[in-house]
Amino acid sequence: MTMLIAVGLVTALFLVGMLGAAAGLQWVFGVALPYLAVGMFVIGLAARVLRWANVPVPFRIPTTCGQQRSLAWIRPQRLENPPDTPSVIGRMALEILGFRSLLRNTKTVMIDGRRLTYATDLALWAGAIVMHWAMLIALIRHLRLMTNPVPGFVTLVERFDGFFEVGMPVIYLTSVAFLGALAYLLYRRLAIPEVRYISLVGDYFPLFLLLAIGGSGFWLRHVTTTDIASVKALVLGLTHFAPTVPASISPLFFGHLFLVSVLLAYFPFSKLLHMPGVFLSPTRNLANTTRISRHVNPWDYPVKVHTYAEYEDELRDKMIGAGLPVEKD
Amino acid sequence: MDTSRRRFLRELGTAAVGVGCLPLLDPARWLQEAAPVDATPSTTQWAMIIDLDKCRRNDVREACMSACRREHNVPRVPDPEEAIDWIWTEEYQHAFPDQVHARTAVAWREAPVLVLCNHCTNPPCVKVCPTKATWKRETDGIVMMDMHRCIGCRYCMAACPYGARSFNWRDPRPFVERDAGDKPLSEYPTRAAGVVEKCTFCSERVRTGRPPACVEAANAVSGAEGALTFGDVTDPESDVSRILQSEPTICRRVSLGTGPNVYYRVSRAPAPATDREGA
Amino acid sequence: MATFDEPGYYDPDELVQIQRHPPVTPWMETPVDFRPGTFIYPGKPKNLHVLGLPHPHEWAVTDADWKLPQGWQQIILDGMAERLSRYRSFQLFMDICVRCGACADKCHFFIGSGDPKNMPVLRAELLRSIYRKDFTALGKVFGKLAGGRPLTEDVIKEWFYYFYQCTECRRCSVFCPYGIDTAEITMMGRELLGLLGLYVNWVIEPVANCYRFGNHLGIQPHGMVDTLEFMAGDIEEATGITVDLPINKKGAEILFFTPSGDFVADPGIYTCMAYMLLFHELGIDYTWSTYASDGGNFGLFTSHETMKRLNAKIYAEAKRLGVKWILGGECGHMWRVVHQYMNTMNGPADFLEVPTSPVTGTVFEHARSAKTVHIMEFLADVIKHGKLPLDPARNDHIRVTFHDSCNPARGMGILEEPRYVLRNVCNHFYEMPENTIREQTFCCGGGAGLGTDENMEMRLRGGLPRGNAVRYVQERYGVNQLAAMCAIDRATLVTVCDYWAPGVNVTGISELVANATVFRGEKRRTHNLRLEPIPGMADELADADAVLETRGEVGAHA
Amino acid sequence: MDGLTRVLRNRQHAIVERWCQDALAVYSSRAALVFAREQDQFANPIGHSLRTGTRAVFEALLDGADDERIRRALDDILRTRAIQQLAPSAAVEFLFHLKDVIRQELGSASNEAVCSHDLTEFMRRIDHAVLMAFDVYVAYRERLCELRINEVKRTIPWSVGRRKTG
Amino acid sequence: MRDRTGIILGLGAFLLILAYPVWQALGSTADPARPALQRSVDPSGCVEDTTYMVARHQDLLNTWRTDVVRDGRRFYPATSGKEYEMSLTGTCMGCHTDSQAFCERCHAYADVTITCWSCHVAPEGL
Repeated sequence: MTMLIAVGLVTALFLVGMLGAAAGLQWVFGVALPYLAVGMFVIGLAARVLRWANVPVPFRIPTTCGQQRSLAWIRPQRLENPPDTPSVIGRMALEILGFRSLLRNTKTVMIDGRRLTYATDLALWAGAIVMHWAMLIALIRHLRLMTNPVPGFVTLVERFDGFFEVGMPVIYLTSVAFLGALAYLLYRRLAIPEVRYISLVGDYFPLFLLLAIGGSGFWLRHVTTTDIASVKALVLGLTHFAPTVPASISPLFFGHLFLVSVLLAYFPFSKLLHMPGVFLSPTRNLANTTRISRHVNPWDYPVKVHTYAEYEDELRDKMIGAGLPVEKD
Repeated sequence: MDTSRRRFLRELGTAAVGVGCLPLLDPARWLQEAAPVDATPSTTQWAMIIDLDKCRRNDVREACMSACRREHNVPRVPDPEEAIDWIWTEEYQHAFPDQVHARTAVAWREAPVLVLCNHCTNPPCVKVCPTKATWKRETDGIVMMDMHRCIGCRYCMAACPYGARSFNWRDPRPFVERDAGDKPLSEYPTRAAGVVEKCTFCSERVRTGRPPACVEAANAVSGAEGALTFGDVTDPESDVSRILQSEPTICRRVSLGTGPNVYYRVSRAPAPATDREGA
Repeated sequence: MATFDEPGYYDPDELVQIQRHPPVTPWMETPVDFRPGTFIYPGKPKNLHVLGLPHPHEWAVTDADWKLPQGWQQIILDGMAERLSRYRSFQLFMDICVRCGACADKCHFFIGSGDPKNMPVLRAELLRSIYRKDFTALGKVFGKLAGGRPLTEDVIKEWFYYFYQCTECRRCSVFCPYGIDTAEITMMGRELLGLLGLYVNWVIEPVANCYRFGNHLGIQPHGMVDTLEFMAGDIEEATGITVDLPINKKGAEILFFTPSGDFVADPGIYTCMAYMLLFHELGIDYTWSTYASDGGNFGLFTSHETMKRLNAKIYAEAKRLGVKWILGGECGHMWRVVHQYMNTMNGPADFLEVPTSPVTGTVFEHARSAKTVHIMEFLADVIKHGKLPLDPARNDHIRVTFHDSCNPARGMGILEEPRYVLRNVCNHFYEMPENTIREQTFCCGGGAGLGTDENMEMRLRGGLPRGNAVRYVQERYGVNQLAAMCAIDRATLVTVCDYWAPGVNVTGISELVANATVFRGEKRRTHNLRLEPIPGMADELADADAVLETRGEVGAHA
Repeated sequence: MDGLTRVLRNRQHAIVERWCQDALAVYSSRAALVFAREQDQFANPIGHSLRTGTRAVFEALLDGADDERIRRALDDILRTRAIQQLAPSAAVEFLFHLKDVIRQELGSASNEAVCSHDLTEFMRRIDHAVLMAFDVYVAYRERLCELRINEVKRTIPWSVGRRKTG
Repeated sequence: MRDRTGIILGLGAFLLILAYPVWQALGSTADPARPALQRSVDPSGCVEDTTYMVARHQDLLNTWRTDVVRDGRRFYPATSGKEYEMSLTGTCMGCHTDSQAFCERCHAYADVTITCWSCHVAPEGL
């Protein structure tokens, strides 16, 4: 049910974008809404991150996943249990670039019913990392439509991405990988019972949104090719704050662009916030140094404690009776 | 014929209905590219007959090879390891290893033979190509190369028993012969580094009814008329059929079963040694 | 009519259609089923009074009406708002979960019970759904469609059930790509329940005791003296050694504290005895404290504020007694508090000195600021320097495995020190399967204040993954003892093993050290600290004599 | 009995597989699917014990094994069920399902060689196994009470206990 | 709150990187409009109409390539009914004589690498 709502939403949005543009509203879907979406994205994201930044981290609570640094002759696992800032950077890099924690999933495997070994359960990790990296590369590739002249690294990325030169225009590896990985992530959300049980509309919606964006992008490039130079003129108009809407752009492109606008606008209000959030997780981005140096809680306040004096006052006779030293006789 | 334009319009229409991005690939589009439109195979099979004797003349062979190079912008790479050859000269004993025996005369053994792609009836190179960049064209039996598709795996080179294929180890353009205006001699596309190339029986000439460049060049040398004969071997009235019916001819390595379509006339004994030295 | 045993009685087609699966209801519409043995009794008002906590009242879990205070919804929402503005962890974990499900099958309670709400992600969603409804734009507008739900009394009951069904072990956090820590969520959930006066007695009574008497069991000073004296008596019986009992001794070098569970309950007491013996052997100038007689801190399972209130006494007592530094015994959650919270909450401890081992001279640089050292770090250093005469053969009848306790493993990272000590005092040490130890260790099921007999069924469900791994090494290597450096483990793993892997005993590591140590001036050792005969040493005295003679151990220290 | 045993033995894999799925049905369907899917002995001890347990019980019944062996085969499953949110009836019910499963399997085979008398005998063995499962279940419930008492005993301050005895 | 500065800097850096197209545009003198192309020397018009050619010329060339190389066909029946020889150098470049002015300019704008001229011989420049 939740999934159908998400499918319906995405389909409707796509149709709105495409039919709207076909009906002559190119200025709305090509200029006004993209500006609005980028504005919502930037302000929404900044507001959310600033809100996080304004919430203090009162305690130093890293989840330690390896040996601490203690005695000189015991080797610490710096990347799993960082004892200083460089190690934290290393740990965060592994997490953000390599999805370290998802890679931790292990399964026991019984060989011949006797010997126990361990296999890494790679599926979720692979699906996630392929999807995210492919999305980043696809994003970089799109810079060719947003910049003039196009910087060298964009062309370089395109060249590597299209290395096999299959198809005309060249089919990018990341296009296929992106759609494949998304399809897998959707499949597992539906196929694994516990994941399906916990899934909300807010989980399906971004998946279908990305699938539709990727799919329509692929379609625009490989099937119903549109005039790419006009598309670039449109986009450059936006970046130069001198918007123009060239005539010969396929309505399909406006469907694609509208979904991207929706994604940008939806981003700061959704679980997609995990993108900035992963940098700020206190269980990952803090060094395990609470005994080495004092972490200060900015909102610390005095609490009512039961002092030794109160304790002794209540129990003095018993302490004296038991032969324990007391402060006051 | 279903033109691209109609397809374009149809796709626009499909997209407008909004199911545009559901079937991500249009299977018809790819199928069409892979399968030849004209499904009925033609009976044509181009073939060539090389007169061994006439082609022992250096100027005849040189005329053939040079014409080929100019016609197809074949580069002259100085390093023999990296040479690109569409038509070239082999010694008889190498061209016809199953025709020489212990008592074959040295003159015969070392006689120069003009060799090129045999455009086999049963080409092993085609079977191994992973991208179908080389294929036997059903309309005329030419073993074609599609440079756009070649990925340079060189399986075809390993498969060809005649060594008829060359690999571009480097960009061939600097080695292509130019005219005074520094333009290549022909409009024929050059190749890129990393692809395999070979003789195409001058398919672009044959298409317009002209004979291959080498045939034309050889026949233009005085006294060497008929050194190379080109024609449809399935047409009993063609020159090649006529010669094959009336004269002894041999083929390279028939025992391999590849069915070569380049034949050699062996009508006369080798000329005296003087001639041989020039080979 | 065909009878049951005749063919044709069953219609195969009809059989196939039998649907035995209970209907699936979305989790928001599945109410809690309170069944005795799965929940803990409510906190008694008198304990809340001791601590001055709000809304003390009598109520019962199985009642329909929990007698929530007036305006309870507002109390909860205000409490959430306050915590969202104080804990980045809470705010962030509410915002960024993508429900990928990587954590789902990592929770021991989910593995053992199959209850979907025991999946860490869903446990957090119990809170997150309220957060969405009342604190996010999408939730306010779209409500349930955006994953929000209204705050009702049923939600509170659900919170109570499931937040007291989480042992804050942080195993899920290890696997979460964003490090979302269910322990944080549970702590917030319990704090919010506390605002309505809802606690479990098994947590709040120890807290009240600890607040007033210095330890969770409410042992008063004279009782503690008695307890330690009894232990000293047993030590003498087992070893012939008379140990000192320094209590509240001003000017001692080291303040020693350990969880109070080890004062009273078998088998923790043997670990406690071991500390006394080892300190005696090493000639350490230390003291116990009656005021700070518990390192454990059930405040961690109540609220951050309570944790601080209970923890304050440790530095205060160190200051009063004028010690140089602090040594802590084997405990799990105590070390989470001491390692990750104490210095922040009640530091700086600038009146203490950087801990330096009086035995080896090693400076514990990694405790430079908090001035508190773990007994395993201390002992590993002593053993590494060869300062403890060990005869691991005395533990040869023991085939031991090691259970990493959740908090020291995932909130500190003390993994190698205990293993080093174990390998030096036992000849037969076997690890449990790889995905059940170290940072992937499974909880005993009794942490975070769940270790009572009231919810024994639930605990045994949670203990199943651990028990199952123990049984594996028991069947495979003949393991008969499980070492754990945590007082809650020593209390609850006994039961877990008795049920899931009968025949495996539970022990502290220090106990094994003491049993393997050849003490100066010890009598002929025929019994271990449990006063059980040591095989090969007690069987026949004559044999034992011979063994000791040949080893040259008799009189070596006499 | 031989004929039936042979038929059942031939179909053992299918029967046990089906029965195991059936036995999972007492859990909420979400949990059941998880228990059924995950193969890891340590990540999914319940599914593991159910898989190995049902096979052991079925083999024991086929062999006409003695009470002790059947009890042993049932041990793991009922040990787990004794501490789960199940009514006692639901905990042992899965054994009755074996009858349905066998009927289904034999029904689809429509094997004439299967004598109804043999089948009656086999069903009687299952009934007997149910009784034993009940024994095992109750034994574990009793164990649970005993453990609870032990725990309370252990938490009586040790010094108090010592004082009384000594 | 030491880390707040860090977070704000990080956020700023991220948004700055994200805004690269905008600040490139602000500092750029390059014309954002699509470049003007060399018109055909033959006024009678192209093989197909301009809208189609602009969007789909690569498809047309692709089809031609297949038809010529693989199927040995030579002539393309245009929608107008006229037949054209399918030849890049002959037909296309016969009218659009300068590959730099015609192809490269637009392809550079859209950053689409053309590989045609690494083999095919362009009338102007090689």
